[in-house]
Amino acid sequence: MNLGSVFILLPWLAAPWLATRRTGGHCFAMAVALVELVLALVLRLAPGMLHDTSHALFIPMLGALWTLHDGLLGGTLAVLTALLLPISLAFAWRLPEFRALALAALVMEGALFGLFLADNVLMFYIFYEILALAGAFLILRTGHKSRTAALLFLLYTVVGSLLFLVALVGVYVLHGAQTGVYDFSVLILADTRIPATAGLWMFLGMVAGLAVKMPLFPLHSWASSSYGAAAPAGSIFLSGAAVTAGAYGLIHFAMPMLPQAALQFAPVGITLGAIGTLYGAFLALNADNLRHFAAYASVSHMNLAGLGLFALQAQAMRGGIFLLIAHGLVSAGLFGVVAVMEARGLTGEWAGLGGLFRRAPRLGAWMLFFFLAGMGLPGLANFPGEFLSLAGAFQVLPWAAGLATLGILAGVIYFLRIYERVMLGPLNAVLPDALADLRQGEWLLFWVLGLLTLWMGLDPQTVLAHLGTLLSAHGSEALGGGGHGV
Amino acid sequence: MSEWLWLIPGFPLLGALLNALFGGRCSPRGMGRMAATMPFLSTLVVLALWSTHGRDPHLHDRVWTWIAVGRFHADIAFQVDQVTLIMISIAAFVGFLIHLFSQQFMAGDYGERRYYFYLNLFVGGMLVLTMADNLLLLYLGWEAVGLCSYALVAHWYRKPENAWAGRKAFVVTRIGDTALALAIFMLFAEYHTLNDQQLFVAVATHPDVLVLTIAGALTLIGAIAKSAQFPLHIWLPDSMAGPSTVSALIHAATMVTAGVYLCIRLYPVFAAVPGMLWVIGLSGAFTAFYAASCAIAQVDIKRVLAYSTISQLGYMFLGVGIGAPSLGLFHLLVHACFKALLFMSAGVVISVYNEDHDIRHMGGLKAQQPFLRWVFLAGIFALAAVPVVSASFYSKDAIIATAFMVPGGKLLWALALLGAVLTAAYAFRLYFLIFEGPVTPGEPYRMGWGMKIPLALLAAASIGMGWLQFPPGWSGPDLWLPWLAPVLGMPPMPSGAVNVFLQITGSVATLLGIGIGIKAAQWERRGHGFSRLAFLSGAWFFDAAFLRVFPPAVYAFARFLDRGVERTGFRWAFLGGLRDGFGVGSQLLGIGENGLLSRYASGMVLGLLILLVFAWGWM
Amino acid sequence: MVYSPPLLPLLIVAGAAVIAFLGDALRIGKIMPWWGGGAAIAAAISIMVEKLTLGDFLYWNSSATLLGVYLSLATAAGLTFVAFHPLPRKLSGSFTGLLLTALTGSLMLVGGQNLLFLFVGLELQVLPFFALLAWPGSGRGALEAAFKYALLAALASAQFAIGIALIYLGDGSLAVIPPFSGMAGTIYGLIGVLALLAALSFEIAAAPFHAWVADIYQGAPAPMLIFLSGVGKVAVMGALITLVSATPRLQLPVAVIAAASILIGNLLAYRAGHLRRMLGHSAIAHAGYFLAALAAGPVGTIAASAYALVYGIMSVGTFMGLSSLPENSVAIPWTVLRARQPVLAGLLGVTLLSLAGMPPSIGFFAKLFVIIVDIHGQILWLALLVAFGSAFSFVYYLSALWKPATLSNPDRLLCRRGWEGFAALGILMLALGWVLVPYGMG
Amino acid sequence: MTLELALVIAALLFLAGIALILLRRSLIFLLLGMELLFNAAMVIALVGGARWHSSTGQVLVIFIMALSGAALALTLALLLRVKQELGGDTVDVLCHLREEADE
Amino acid sequence: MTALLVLLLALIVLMSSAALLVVRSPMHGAVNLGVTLLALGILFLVLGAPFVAALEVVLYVGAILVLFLFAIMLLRTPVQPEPEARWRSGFWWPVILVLLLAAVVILLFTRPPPLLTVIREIGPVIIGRALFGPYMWLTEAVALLLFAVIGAVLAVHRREGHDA
Repeated sequence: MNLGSVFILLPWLAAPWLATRRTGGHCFAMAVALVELVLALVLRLAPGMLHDTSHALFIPMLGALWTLHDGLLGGTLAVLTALLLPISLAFAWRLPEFRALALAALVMEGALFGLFLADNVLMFYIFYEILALAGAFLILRTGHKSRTAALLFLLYTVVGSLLFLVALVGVYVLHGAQTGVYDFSVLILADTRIPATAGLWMFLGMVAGLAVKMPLFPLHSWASSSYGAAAPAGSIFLSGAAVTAGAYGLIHFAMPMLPQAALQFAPVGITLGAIGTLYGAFLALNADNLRHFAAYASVSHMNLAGLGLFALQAQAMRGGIFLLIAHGLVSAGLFGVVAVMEARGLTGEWAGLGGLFRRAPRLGAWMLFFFLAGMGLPGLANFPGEFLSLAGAFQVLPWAAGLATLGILAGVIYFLRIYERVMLGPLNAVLPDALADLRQGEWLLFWVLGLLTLWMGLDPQTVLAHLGTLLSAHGSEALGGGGHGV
Repeated sequence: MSEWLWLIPGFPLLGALLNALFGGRCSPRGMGRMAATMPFLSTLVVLALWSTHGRDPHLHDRVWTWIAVGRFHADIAFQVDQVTLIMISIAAFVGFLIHLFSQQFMAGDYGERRYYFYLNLFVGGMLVLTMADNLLLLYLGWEAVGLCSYALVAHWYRKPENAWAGRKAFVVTRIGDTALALAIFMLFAEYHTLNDQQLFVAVATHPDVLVLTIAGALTLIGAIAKSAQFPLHIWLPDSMAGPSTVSALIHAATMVTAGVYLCIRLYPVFAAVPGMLWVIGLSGAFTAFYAASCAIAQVDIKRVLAYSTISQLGYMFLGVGIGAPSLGLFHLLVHACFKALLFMSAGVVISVYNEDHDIRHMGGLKAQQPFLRWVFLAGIFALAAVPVVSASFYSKDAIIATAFMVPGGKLLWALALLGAVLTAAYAFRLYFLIFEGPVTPGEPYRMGWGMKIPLALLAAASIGMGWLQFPPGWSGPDLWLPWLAPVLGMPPMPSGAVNVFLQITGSVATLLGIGIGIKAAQWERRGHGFSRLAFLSGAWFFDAAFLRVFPPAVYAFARFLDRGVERTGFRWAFLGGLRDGFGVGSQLLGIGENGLLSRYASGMVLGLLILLVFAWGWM
Repeated sequence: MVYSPPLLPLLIVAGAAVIAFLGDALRIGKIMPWWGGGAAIAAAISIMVEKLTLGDFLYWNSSATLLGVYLSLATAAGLTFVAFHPLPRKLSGSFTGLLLTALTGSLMLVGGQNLLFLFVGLELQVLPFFALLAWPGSGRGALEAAFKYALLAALASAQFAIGIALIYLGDGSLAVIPPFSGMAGTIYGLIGVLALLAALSFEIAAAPFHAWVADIYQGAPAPMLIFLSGVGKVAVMGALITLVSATPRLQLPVAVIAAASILIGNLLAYRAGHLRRMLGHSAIAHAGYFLAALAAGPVGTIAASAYALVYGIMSVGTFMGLSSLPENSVAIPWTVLRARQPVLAGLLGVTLLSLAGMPPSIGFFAKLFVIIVDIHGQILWLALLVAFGSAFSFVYYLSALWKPATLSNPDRLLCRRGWEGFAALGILMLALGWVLVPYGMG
Repeated sequence: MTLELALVIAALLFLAGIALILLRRSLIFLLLGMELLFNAAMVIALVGGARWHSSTGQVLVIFIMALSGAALALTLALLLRVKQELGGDTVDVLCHLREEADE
Repeated sequence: MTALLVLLLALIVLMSSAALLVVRSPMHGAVNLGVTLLALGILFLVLGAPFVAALEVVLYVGAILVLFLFAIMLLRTPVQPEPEARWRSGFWWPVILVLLLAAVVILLFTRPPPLLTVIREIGPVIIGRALFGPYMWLTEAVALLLFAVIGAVLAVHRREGHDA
């Protein structure tokens, strides 16, 4: 059992144990989450530890399934995931449905680690599905406990991922037919020669499966209901960590397998990303409560990240990935604010808010901070990602990137409008008199998130420098720079 | 070369950070002291800079690599040259003065700590903006000051209109930011660099006119929005909702000049496109005239000053547009001094009149506040560009005069001159309504030294700053233009008879304006002043039209996307359609499942039939 | 005809059946399920021994061996499970005998290489269920289900008989393999094969021969469904594998039936309010997935047998779980189950997810194989349909998993024993995929 | 010509059987129809036997006969219980298991 | 000659099965089935299968039809309030289905391959040899089935099933 396997399986083993408990389990879940965080950091900072593939579960024709690799991108995203879990748990600490949330989040964490470390595309797919199921469980058992939302979430993911599977099998069969080697390892599948048209269709299938998770524009409709239905603390994990799975699959599996098709798809991807960015922004502007607002803001950002990824251009891709990570932090902040407000009995409907700053200035300040980060203020986490994505995509498809740039403007419009609605103006009469400001613990959490956001904004190079090497990991020049240049 | 340049923006930023970290533990008073110290320290560093490198500043300080992906490379790096030195001097020193002034002015306010946080952050952001050695870092400062402007305009957030004004300011300036971002993308896509100096070299060697035109236009939009030029000036009058100190610092002395500064910095880019400069000049001249015409009809003291700021910024743009960026910068410096002075004084006036902004309700304040009256008058002199004894005479009139000289500049000159008349008019109308005439007693208000010193210093500067650079043909100091010439070149200067003509027309225009202003004040008292002219007091109805069109359109579009596309299209039609389609299909198929044995058998026979038909077709 | 080694498993089971029938008369009926279970295990062992031996009428090729072993073991498991169930308390000798008869028929179907042999096997497998479904003590619904099944199965048998008669008329032989290469030569043979296809499609409830299945699932006692679904259908799937792999021209109609089954099954299951009916309708879709594998030609055979196997295991799991609930449950009372039979709840949950095709359960791998062979066989549309059907099935499986329900009759909840078995099945369902994969691909 | 005519008879039997099963209401008639179907199969098998001069056709018929008889016996037994417990011998009494109109 | 006989038989089958379709009383139905079966017996003779013909008469008419008669008698309700409906509800769709089926069957038979016309008789000895030769184990299987049917019928008619 090497460290990577422990890393993946520990949360999965912890989850059933948690399930059998009738009460409590808070400290246990948190302890597991923190251990995972430490492990994630260890794996990220000392990447040699995974190189032992002797534990691979080798199965003829499917390849070595349980092979783990130490990709820098996967490791980085794993750190993000591992970081968001304790934060999510901390925000959920006082919820009655804490155990359900922790259970689902732990399973999701294991699945995410698995798919970040997996070398085998089939394994990735399996983890991806488990992730979706656990996510649906999270939506089902926390917050509004909405079955419809959970089902919608699951269906979108499952339909998409099965398309991914069909496309993947297409590549697999083609490769087998060409070389006689039937194997699902991405390193092997990346060598397949694929006819252009078929490749494009396959890529479309894969994009459908992966983009649905991000969620990219025409496949986004689950997002608002899911984030709106789950407990905000759960949405932190759902929107911050789980969405990275789709993008990761895109970068690590879909594009290296079908580089030519990816290049062909780039203009469409950029256009969709641009439309989605603005679409999410406008929907956020018209959102009917705070949860939906945060959801659509997240959708808008992820579409921008998608725009960067699809551009297949050095700056844009790194920007997209960076935005993915930054979005995790910012989204955690946004949903954290919502969680804090809901913990005080505020539902997030506009009618029940207004002038809150007077009662809770600390909360208001943090809310503004994350709103500013969300609108891409330079110096905060989102900015390098957004700017690089756009600057890169601009070199590929100027008009679409220009369109997406309007998202910068839209961001300020919707964020500030909502901030004004919630925090500024005269105190809303319906607000309870004894409305506590942030407690010490919450305040500390926000500081952690806030400092990370600030650090990511001011010194993105620490992260970006490492992302620089990740794309050439597969030896795929198409992604590193042969695509749309540097 | 000099590893301590970062200290200049570093001190105020540190102040903001300390404020955020420990603000809860300290008294607001202590916070204010700390906050004021920071720009003071920056000022000291700037002074040190002057003393060491003042003659020919060429400093660069790379702190760390910010973003570097491929050729996209942006450092956190600062550079100082002549232009920058002027700008940071203004930002740090005026910033410090305003911090000082605020100690008394803002005491006891309900958001004092927050106020100092943003004020510090603002000074820091402004310093970063001016010192940035690349466009991206400039953009950082650009956005940071925009944020502070928002937060400080909305400082008294409990009134919804204040919050709204702050938002409007941010949103409108963000239009420009977006354009600026696009311009950066374009320039990067074309020249693959973000660094100013490399960019200028690249532009000079490979001028791609189309790209430069579009990028220049976008940059100009950015500058216009930030500097509140027509047609994106609409946020500035509303942003007077903030404290007067904020107006003084952000909306007069520093932030709004960022647009001008940007144009000066990117002057080579604009200059590379024929005609672009003239457009800048036209924009400036028109705005100068337009805003002056609006200012003359305002009754809110701060709105007068706001329009006046817009108008004065127009002159600076005009300066850049006519190829005299150094004159524009000169006026920027002068304007920073007298407008900050005027705004702070206005703040006191408003406090005296118990938060009443209407100048028609004021009058005869000179007896009650003599000190205030004199410093205010100094500011008014400078604003109106009273010949010889005001700084503006040396900066603004020089711009107007130079405009006459450039090709296609007669129109600009005429507009600017008309604006100058109006400027003098509204300046003296304002002064006379407040300080002269029948006495309307206000609250007793005693200014402490913390307030008086900044006002006195600024008043002195408003009068004397012009003596740095005498007009051509005058014997006297000729310091400014030669000093700046290495970076900005020498502007075309009038000489001879034309020069005399231009100086005389300028002076006459001012005097004419003063006359009109005094009359206007009298008319106003009698109730039929310019403020009755709705067209002028409504700023040509431009703002109203803008508000009538754009926000509703945006909200309507958002509603349409939400209700029309998302709910109707995606949810109702697509998801609902799928659900109902499956439901109906299921129901139809369910008819076959009605428990009737014969029907089940029919299904089987039907299947057999289909297979047989199949066989028949096969044979 | 003399004894040939491949017959050994059949002889073991048939002999055991005769003894079991006598068991009631000898008043040793109580132990008969155990006896039957032992015999079935013995049959499984003998099938493994006889692997790849060729008899006159039957051939234990690899898929037949796999399914034969599975069928024997499933019957053994079912018998030992049913030994604890109150339903066959009376007449358990006859009960065991009938089941062993059905197993005999099933093994004949799986291994048979002769149409007459298949026909007898089919009848041998179907007829006992006429009685088993209406087993004494199981109520009116069961009777109705039994009668419907009897009549429609008889209709299918008649079709099968007509089919083999026509093939015989066309080819002059009843062997599955040799003459069929010339099957298309005569219209008789063609119609005959299609009739066989129709009859066998009926037995596995593929559309449009599917109508019976929901009613039978709804009305019949759950323990019987373990066998009807987990043994009977799987055996018929084995026969279909034999038939279709011998007749390449059937791939197109099989593909059409598969598509129709996936569509109709999923759609019907979508609105089904009754848990059992939902399972019945989804069984149509599963038959479709199975046929989709079969439609892919030679490569599909292995995937098809894997799917049949997996489907059988999932059915056994489902109905063993449901056997422990009161017969009239329209939904699974999760809260009660979690409290009183957590292992059972876990089993049912895993089974439902496996049926939906959730990785890493076996249900997923089975579908993966189907998709792989379909793409390999260049029937992309069917692969997509399988994928969409599988995705769609999450709707109803998960709503079965989520629907809050109360236990209508808490006393009827079977609490004794069984949890070890449930746990084993659940683990099997999760883990077998990994074992199955090499087989499926090798 | 004889064999073709025999096949026509088989077709007639088949159609009549199907018609009985599909159209009649009484379960008895449904079972009668089933017998017609089996007989159709038998006729075809015999035609085959005659065509190929083989005994297999007749063997087939005998098996069909035996198996259909067994099935019929069992079904009739069930029918009697249906009559007793459900109170009728028409297809309409078998109506309790069905798709509900609405959930 | 034989063709004419077969034609006649076809007519008989046609008429009796048509009658089967419309008669109301199950008893009449059984009688009509008997007529059909007897006609088939003759047909079997014509087709050269005397043993099967005999079995048809003995087993079908003699046993199965009698089984039917018993069942009909057991099923008959003492009082017949009104004649039962002949057809099931929803009559026309199945009729169309049957007609279509007929059409397809006819179409399929428009292109038959030629069949051998010389019919040789195959007697019971050969059949017996076949049944107990190559098909012995199948015959045993049918025996098992009949055994099972006995058990099944016993089980189906077990009264005290309800545990009551």
